Amino acid sequence: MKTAMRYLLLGTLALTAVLSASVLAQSSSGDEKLDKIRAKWKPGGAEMIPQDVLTMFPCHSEELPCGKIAPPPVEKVTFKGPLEGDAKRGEAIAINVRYGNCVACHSLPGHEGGTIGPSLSDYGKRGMPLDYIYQRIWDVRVFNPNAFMPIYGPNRVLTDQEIRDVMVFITSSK
Amino acid sequence: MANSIRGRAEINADGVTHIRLLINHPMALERRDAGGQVIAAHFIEEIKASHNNEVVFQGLWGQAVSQNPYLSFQLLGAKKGDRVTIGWRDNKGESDNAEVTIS
Amino acid sequence: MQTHRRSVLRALAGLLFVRLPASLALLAPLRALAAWPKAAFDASSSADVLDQLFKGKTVQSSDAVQLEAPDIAENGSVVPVTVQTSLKGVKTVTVLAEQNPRVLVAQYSLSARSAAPVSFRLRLGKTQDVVAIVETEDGKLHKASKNVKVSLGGCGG
Amino acid sequence: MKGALLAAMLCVVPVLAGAQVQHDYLPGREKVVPHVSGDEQFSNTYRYWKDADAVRKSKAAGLQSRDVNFKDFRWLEKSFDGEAKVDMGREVFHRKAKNGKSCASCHGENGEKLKGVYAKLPKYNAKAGRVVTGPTQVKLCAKANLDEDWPENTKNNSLLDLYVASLSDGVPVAVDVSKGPMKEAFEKGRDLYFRRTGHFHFACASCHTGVATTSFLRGQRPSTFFGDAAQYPIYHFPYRLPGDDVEDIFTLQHQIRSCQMLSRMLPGEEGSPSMTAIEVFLKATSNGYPMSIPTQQYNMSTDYLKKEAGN
Repeated sequence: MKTAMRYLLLGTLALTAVLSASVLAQSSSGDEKLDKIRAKWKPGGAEMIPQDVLTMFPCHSEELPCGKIAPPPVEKVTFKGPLEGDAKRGEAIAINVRYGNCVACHSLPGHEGGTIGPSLSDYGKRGMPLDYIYQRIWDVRVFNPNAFMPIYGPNRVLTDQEIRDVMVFITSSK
Repeated sequence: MANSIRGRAEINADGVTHIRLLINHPMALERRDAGGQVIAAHFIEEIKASHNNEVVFQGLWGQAVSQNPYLSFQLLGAKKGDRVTIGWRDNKGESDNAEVTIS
Repeated sequence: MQTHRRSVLRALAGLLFVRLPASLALLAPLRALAAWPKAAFDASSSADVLDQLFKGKTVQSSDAVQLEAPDIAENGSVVPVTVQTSLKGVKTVTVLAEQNPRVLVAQYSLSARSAAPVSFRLRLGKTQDVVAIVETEDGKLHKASKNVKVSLGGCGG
Repeated sequence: MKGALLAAMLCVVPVLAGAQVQHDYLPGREKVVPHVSGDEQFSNTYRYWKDADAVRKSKAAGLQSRDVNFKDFRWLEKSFDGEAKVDMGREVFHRKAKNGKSCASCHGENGEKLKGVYAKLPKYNAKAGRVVTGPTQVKLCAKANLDEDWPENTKNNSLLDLYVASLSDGVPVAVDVSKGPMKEAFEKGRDLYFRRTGHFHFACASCHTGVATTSFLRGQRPSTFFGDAAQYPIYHFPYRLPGDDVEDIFTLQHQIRSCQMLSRMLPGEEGSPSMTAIEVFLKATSNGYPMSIPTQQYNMSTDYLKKEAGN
């Protein structure tokens, strides 16, 4: 009974989150989903992502409403230049386990990381087009639907500016 | 801190006793709380093993020894059924001791 | 400075002795047991620790001492370490973690009735050299060291 | 510019009431069979670690390195710390309840009647009308026969769970998923394992299959899921989940929840149908692999170093 109540509560939370995201219009960044997440959680700190943020996304459940949330649609984006950002901030985002955590799978300039993804230590030398990098971070499924990489854009893991900061950082290596 | 020591002492064919100890202790590092106040460390400073009223082994520990410490060493000149006394004392003056029978 | 430190030590040793619980004090101390050397445990450099414990005697690297520890520690808060030696007449075994805020980790005193290998687990703040120093009856100091990489988990576990 | 871009990208998560949702899956789930040898279709490292002998031989032949062997010696060596917990579990097993009975009253002085039982869990429990895991079985049994409240994730439950599991040490895992509710649970668990969820849009399989298991995740090497469950409940120090009092014993349910939390998925409820299904899937894909209890999560002794180096 207690469990059922909890599911109900979680479900209501998820539903409210979803409904309000579609109904409410105004917020500080102009992006309700992002505002909703960031209002409840500040990434990069000691706190782990809270449960009421996680119920906004599909979950491992046949019982909870979040188990019936469809995956976020693939988002094709275009990058508008110029690339401006803070490499220091980008680095902090990329190496923090509760932020971008790029380093879990990639080696980065100045940081030995995982080997699941390709090393980005000398990424700046490769001269990859910025719109390609931007799309890859925003939603990698455009290139490979089965890629292991998180979808930073559609799920608002990172903001547009945060992605730019990370781009400045990884392309800074010469 | 009663019953904090779990130990095993096994003698082999060459008469060497292998002693393994596990002690239930927080071994807390000195740290600061959210308000910047220092929270004192709490750790075992000394551990001793005696056999036949003779101290045969002594360990002096600092804060870097892991929580719930593990220690193993070898004892010579003992026989099966003998008892080894283990005792520890921490920086707050707490202590415990226990006997381990050689098997 | 040295004298001052030693007198502090002596005073501390006195305090510690008083604090010894009866159960421990009853054990007959056959060998001269060392008191807990506060200054050495508080020292933040290897040189200071060696100065405190061995009065600056020279330390020689030796193949007769083996320090076993993992190349990569999966968890810096429990790093298993074993010190083994083929040397005879071992008096003490000392373990240092050179990059920890407090360098001295542990010192073990052996008698004629106890022997290496000595195993225990320690905390490493970051990737660094762990050093074992074996002191023999003749007063010589023999050293072995091993670099232990403290790995960071990809998912923070 | 930025406003327009964001507006274009603004997506609303649709909830389709009643309708079947099309989930995202990583490829490969149809290849999974309920046996440890199924790993040949994935990381294909099973031959190196299929038993202690295989590990030793491949080491001696220089075939095996840490690059391919993630079922290394810590999985095969008994944990000294874990044994202390097993001893504590044995004490709980013999502790008399108010009605004068203990676990030993029915299960035998040394748990003789429970030998090999844990290797077959999770199992369909007709009385409860559902598939139950080890800790849930402990809870139900303690309530029915001793009138003790020992729910999952509490000290006595975890200690007993570990003790009972230790009675199956060395027994090959044998979870029957050939029919009925167990078959359903296995298939559901397999689906969930490969389904992408959460903030990162990850599946369990993102890290714990094929490519990832032979690569580094920063300093860690993710394991293939085949064979893993044979080591659970595991001694896991010094990590525990918030709110638990479990004596550093990590059950499979803990492990799943811990993975979910760290990879930004909603952690499931202990014993819920979905979490049980994932456990059934993990345990059944260890079928044929010997249970090793108690073992530990981290290398906590240097014994394994010698064994890796030589013989």
